[in-house]
Amino acid sequence: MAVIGAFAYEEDFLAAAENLKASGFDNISLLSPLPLEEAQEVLGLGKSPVRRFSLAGAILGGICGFAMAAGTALVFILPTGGRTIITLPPFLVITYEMTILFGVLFTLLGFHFVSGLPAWRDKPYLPSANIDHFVVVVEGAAGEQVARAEAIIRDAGADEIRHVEEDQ
Amino acid sequence: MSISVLDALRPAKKPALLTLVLVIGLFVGAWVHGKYLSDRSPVQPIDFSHTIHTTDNEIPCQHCHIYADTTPVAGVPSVSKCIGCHKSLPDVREGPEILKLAAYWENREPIPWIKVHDVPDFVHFTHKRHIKAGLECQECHGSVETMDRVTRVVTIRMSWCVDCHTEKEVENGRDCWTCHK
Amino acid sequence: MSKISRRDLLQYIGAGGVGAVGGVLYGESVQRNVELLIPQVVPPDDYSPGVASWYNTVCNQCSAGCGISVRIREGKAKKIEGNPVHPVSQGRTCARGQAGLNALYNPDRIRTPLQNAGQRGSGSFEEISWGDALATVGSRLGRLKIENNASRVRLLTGRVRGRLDELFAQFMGLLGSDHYQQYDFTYPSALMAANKTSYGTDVLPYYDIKNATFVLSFGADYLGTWISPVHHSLAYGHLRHGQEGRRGKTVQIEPRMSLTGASADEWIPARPGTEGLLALGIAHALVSDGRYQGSDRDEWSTALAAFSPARVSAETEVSDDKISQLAREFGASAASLAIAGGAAAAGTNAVASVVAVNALNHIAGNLGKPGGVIFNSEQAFSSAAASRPAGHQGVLDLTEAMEAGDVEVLLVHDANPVYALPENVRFQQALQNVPLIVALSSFPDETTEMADLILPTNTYLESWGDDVPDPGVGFPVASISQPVVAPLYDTLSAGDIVLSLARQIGGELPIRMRWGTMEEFIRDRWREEYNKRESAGEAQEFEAFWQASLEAGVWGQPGADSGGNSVPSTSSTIASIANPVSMFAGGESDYPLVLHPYLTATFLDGRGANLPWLQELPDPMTSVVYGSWAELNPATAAEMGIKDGDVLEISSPTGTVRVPALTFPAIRPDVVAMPIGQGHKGYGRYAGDRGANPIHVVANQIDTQSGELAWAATRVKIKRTGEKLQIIKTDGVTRTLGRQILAPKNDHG
Amino acid sequence: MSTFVEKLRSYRKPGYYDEFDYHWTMTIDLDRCTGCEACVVACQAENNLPIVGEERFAQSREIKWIRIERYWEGEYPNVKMGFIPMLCQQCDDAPCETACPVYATYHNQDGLNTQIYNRCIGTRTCAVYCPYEVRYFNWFTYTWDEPLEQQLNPDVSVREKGVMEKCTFCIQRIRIAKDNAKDDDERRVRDGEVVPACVQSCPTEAMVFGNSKDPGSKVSKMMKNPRGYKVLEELNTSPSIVYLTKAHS
Amino acid sequence: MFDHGQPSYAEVNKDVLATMLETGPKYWILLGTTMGVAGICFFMPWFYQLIVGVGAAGMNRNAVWGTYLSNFIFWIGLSHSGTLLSAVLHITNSPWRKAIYRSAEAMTLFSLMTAALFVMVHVGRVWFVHWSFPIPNQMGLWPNFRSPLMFDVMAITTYLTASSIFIYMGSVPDFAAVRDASTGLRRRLYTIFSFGWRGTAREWHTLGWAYTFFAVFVVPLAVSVHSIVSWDFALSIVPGLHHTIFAPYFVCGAIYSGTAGIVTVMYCLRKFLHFEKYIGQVHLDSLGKLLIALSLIWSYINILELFSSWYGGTSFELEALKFRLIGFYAPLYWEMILFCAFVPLLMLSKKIRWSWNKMLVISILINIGMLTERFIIVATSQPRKFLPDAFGFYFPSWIEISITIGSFAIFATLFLIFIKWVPSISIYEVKETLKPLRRDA
Repeated sequence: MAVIGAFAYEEDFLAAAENLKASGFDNISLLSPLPLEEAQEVLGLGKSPVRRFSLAGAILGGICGFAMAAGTALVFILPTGGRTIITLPPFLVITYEMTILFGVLFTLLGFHFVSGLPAWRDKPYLPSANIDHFVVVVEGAAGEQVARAEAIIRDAGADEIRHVEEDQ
Repeated sequence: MSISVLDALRPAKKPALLTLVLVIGLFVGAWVHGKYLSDRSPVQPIDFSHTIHTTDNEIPCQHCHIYADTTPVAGVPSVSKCIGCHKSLPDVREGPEILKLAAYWENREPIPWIKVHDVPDFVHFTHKRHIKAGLECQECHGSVETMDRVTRVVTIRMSWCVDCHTEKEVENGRDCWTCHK
Repeated sequence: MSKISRRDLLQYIGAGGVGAVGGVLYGESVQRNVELLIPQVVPPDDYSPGVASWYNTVCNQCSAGCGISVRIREGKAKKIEGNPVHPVSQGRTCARGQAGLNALYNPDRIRTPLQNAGQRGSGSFEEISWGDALATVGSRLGRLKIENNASRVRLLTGRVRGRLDELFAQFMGLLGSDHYQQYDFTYPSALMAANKTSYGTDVLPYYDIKNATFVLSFGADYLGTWISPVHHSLAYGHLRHGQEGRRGKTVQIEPRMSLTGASADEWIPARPGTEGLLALGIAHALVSDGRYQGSDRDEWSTALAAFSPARVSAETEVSDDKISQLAREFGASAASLAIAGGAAAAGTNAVASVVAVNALNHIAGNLGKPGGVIFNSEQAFSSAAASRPAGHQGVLDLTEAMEAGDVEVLLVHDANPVYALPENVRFQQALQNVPLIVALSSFPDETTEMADLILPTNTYLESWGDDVPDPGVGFPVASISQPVVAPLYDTLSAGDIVLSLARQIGGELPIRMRWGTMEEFIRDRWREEYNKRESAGEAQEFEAFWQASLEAGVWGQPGADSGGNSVPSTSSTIASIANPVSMFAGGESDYPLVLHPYLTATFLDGRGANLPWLQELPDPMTSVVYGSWAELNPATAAEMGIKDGDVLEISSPTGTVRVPALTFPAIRPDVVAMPIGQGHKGYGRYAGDRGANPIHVVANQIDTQSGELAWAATRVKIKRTGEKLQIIKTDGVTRTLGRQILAPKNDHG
Repeated sequence: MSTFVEKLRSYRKPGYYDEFDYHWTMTIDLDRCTGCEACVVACQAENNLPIVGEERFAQSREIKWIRIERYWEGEYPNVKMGFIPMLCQQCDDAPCETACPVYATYHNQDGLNTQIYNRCIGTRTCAVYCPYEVRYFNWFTYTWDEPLEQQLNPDVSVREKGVMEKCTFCIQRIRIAKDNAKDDDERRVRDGEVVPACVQSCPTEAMVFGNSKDPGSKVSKMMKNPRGYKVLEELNTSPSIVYLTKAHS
Repeated sequence: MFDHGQPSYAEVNKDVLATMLETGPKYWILLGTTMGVAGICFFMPWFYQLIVGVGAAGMNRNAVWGTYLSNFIFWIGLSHSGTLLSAVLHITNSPWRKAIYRSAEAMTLFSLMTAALFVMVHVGRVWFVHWSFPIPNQMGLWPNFRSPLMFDVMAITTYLTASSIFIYMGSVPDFAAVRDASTGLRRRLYTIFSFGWRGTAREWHTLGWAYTFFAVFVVPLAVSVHSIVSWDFALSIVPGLHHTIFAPYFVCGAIYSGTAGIVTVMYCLRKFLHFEKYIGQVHLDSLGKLLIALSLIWSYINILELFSSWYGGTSFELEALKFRLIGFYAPLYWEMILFCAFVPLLMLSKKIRWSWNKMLVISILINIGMLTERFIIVATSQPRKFLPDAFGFYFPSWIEISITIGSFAIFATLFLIFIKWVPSISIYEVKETLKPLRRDA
């Protein structure tokens, strides 16, 4: 069972979120039509692990790039222009490009990994959350938690409250 | 209200599967063509049997393919060469295929053999070098001596040539100009 | 996994099936075409597939008689190289020689006998069989012979030497006509006539450029077109850097810089038509300097008195300093050599000019010594020695006879007088009076187009023949030409046609001309020669000799040059000194410019124009391809407001051509030069209808002594037509702009 | 590991080339060259160069692996002409080679600047980079008027549209010479045994071809001539063709 | 920032989505026209060229590179507007970026695609173009990574990938908005496109970080891309091309033409999609100032190039310079100088900078100038190389001119398709620039 509350104003929404957090609701989602730093703070989201993916990707890309260029040169020894077989300046360009390519691709991977998207399972959602409402979703609430959460949300000044069955 | 990508994808499942099956089919078809349907052993104008000549009668390859060790081209035997034996040896003068040969000879026409092994026009290949390097005919052509109709056992591709050159450490064997012209 | 319904299953199977069929179709579409392996029915003895063999024969692209080797693979000619053992070409070839393959495989070749199927000259022909063709000609000739009218039969050929010439002569002789005439625009008739005057014998001596140290050439483009360009080029290379420690010098005197002029150390643009005068001026300087010490010194002084450097300088526009410098160098050089040719030997004073140059050689003592003028005392085969004159005189006579209706049958072989004669000779018009014209030719050309009957001949690469190079190389040499490939089409060699005709005519002809084929004839004659020399050896010995000669392509006796240094009598030289100034057709006021037609290294006299390689070969001096042009000095062009590509109307007193202008830095301002070779009307697709033929506007001027055509003695006027034509050339900017291209940087400054 | 490093080091120039027996080199004596263009036709015949036709010639689409460049000096009447045969210089440090993205051109162990036609995708970068402008592009698939195709050299590919081509020093002749040498007790190719078509035809013997690694070869001796220089030497492309400048008597 | 007053959040959604969801006949006519022009002017001549060979174009042995390559550089240059500018402004946190960056990035993507198409048109054997990619193959031979063209291949594929990801990831929340506003198949599609985006704080947080990293990667990438394109020329030794200044010259020129391109696109968005509310004077003014700065840098580098050619004093450089300044193509050269160095100075006047119509004209002139610049680089350097004998001339054929025209139609087609598939203004980022939804606000 998930409890959904929609707010018209940012501060109400944040208050509700803080209260819920304080009351021990850990599994809450804070939906907003635009990024809100405060909401992220409420959830205690600091530095994102995405950066690790970026770094790993960049390093891997650099290594792969150079290895690809050098390896290709060594498979068939075909000297060109009187250059050495492992020619550093051009290979560094390749390395550079591959660093960026892998960095970008790994960042994308990291995004999906960290954000949990694509959302394969049904997720509680209100379309107004993407227009001009701020929505708090308390997920995995059971029994009395439902009422308690609802109370906190209503107290904070929600426009609309809904209950949604979650499929597991 | 809820969102699920899976839900959205569900109607696409069948078209996607159908496409997948189609693509797999394509690959299978192409493979089957390459393996069984491509003309690896074309029907020749005369049903010549290498088995009879080479295995049964123990004629060495270069008895007929006389140019193999001296020129780039192995050469198919001339009609006169064929008829030479088939006229002089009494027990091989008859037979439907031999009569065909005789007809070619009488008309002074060459036999339009169909090429089984063909290297592209941009490749320089010489039999002489390979035979002088000690290669057996069978290494590339397969056991022709056991074939009633010649079948191509290798697909002549660059990697096939290069791998052998690499393995045998041929001098300049990986220089493009060794083979490409 | 949910259950798959029957319908779904069918759909999946369908998709898979469609895919599989698609895959198979794909495989089929990328499969290589079936190729065939065609064996020989009976392989030739020397057949090895994939391996080239070389056959030696003789080049026929000009009259030099170079030996060539043709590379044959699987029965097809692939490449022409010089025959390394042949003393004329020594393994080298020129551009024209290389392009012989284009002649062999020319798409425009005549492939079967043809009969005129419309009005004469309309170019419509129908195929007939060899039997009919030969019967038609044979019966006509036979009738004329019986009627004792054989002198109404004329044979006109291009320059033919060796056995084919002998066969032609024999045929005409047996037929009863003495009208066998050769015609070749490039034939050095003035040189022959002058040598007759100077030396009493009309031979081409061997000009030993190789060992000379100072070559003074009066108009002779010996590296490009004159007599034996490949041999001269070899000699030139040797002259430059073949001798240790010395580099020969060359000087070229001509109004428009030729290929040879470009390579010369000095290029002197003397006034056109005064080259002989300049030679006499130099001779005067030599004699008056006391460099000539012969017994007849005084006589020379007297004969040359009129040619003082001052006077010569005024007439030739060459400074007297230059004249005395040339005289000094000419006299002082270890081995000097003066030669004359080209336009200098094609004025109305042609013979006098060449005689003057001969005099110069005489005074400098260049006769009969290495690096000078060497006379070949002995030709390889006596009977073939007398090279038949191929000048204009004969063809002018022929034209007259045709106009007078004295010619009933004209046989033309390998000559194209319709193209290579001035228009006011009216050769083409005269042809209309001939009832039967038979052309023996490999290609359609302007003359062949006029024929009633065309008997297609083999090219020289498909024919038997032999040749004695003229001039020789200092010792007896003869070459065999053999068919290097089987005839491509239903054609016969000229010799075989003549032999067949002889059989057709019957009577004594087939008895006297008993050979079945040209090959037999040549072998027979070579056996005779062999027997003469080797005092009748065994039959096998000749066979060995023949095989060896055939393989080598040439037979010669390098040791047998004992007579080489004998100098013919030169007593008449002094007497024949005349005032050599050319007279020009057209007055200077009406026709301000001198027309300088020149043979090109690519087309020679136009015979190379149907070979695509030569059409695509940039002109050596201007880099122009595909078309002709008129060269003007930039100053002249600027004065007249002419820019490159402006179409000019060039009018001589006898005709007009239209051709685009091209400024050329190395030409006299009072000269307009035009290359010969283009302007064909019926010479196949490559010669096309491009450019203009300057020979056509040349006035019918005659050399006063020999009666030969003076093709360099015409004045013209030019007019801008206002049209423009793109001159196709490969050059961009022809100045080095100070870049390090022709010399190392430090040398360039 | 150390052998691996050694090996990597061996791929460095000039050591890489020093291992090999041949460095094909040509000298061209401009004092002998008369600009007769026999070499141009010889090359055309040997290497199956197309007959491009008038229209395409007019568009500067001609293909001549060797061409004669002509340069005038001075003005009339003191005007001089300099001919220089221009063909692929087979540079050791060839700018064209690094240009190719697919290795269709590279430097082989004989010091030759290769061109593998069937690998070429036709970016034409090599032609832009070449300072000697001796690379020619097949703008079309050229055909030969029947039966001119019979003279095509079977040892040389006929190039299709979209492919770059250039002088190969007649690699097919080098190949045959090496083949013969190998048959003959695996000896090395002798001096003079292999000559490109242009050298063979040259009527003034202005061109000399050979192996410059053989100190006894004719070409090695010619290279020592004090008149020797390389065209556009300041570009440091290290051409394999040494020209001998014109001398004065 | 908003010339017509602040819209509400809901209005933003409505206005932006309306451009996607409501399609009038005008749109279809326009799309049909551009597709038709693309087909007739681009693909038909190309097809013809594939059959006969590249000889259909006007290039010859003196200039083996022609209009195709100059167009390639032009389109690559144009691509430098969007992603680079967007990324730089994202990192520097410039709020005025937010309304324009989506279409700017789209421009990047589509001009890159057009540029890539020109590579295909340019090469002689496009059917083997995959050989220039490091793809495992039976020959065992990979491409030559020493070639500047391989740098190109690597850089452009990376740039195309990174740009696509960049624009896509920036659009994910907007795809969710489209999803919410639509039904049926479109809804399903956009559910997939948006990965089921809900806008949770965690999603925003991750996206924010990822997006910043994309931006950080893209900036050096974009700079490298045009540097590398310039090295196609500069790594040759051709006089007029072999300049060390080429990389910054090309990068600067690229951003210059790209920025001018944004002005043009902005004008069209405003005019045809009625985004007057969101794209206002502040954008025009900022871009105008940027253009002035870029034009000055561009002019400076140009002078420097001329100076170094002249100062070098070699025959090669002087000849190339002479041909450029007073040769056949000199009118084009001076046209370029006029359009790219002098015309932009008009923008120093605020009046002009604040006028949409005048800015449109200037931006188009700048791009004409830049197109010319690329053409001049290609067409005047090659025919004047080292050997005077090989000097030649290049003039584009009708095929090339037609394909050039067609490429603009291709770009327009792609853009027209884009505006129906992706919100051409970033909804959520515009919201960020609005007054926050607070009770006290």
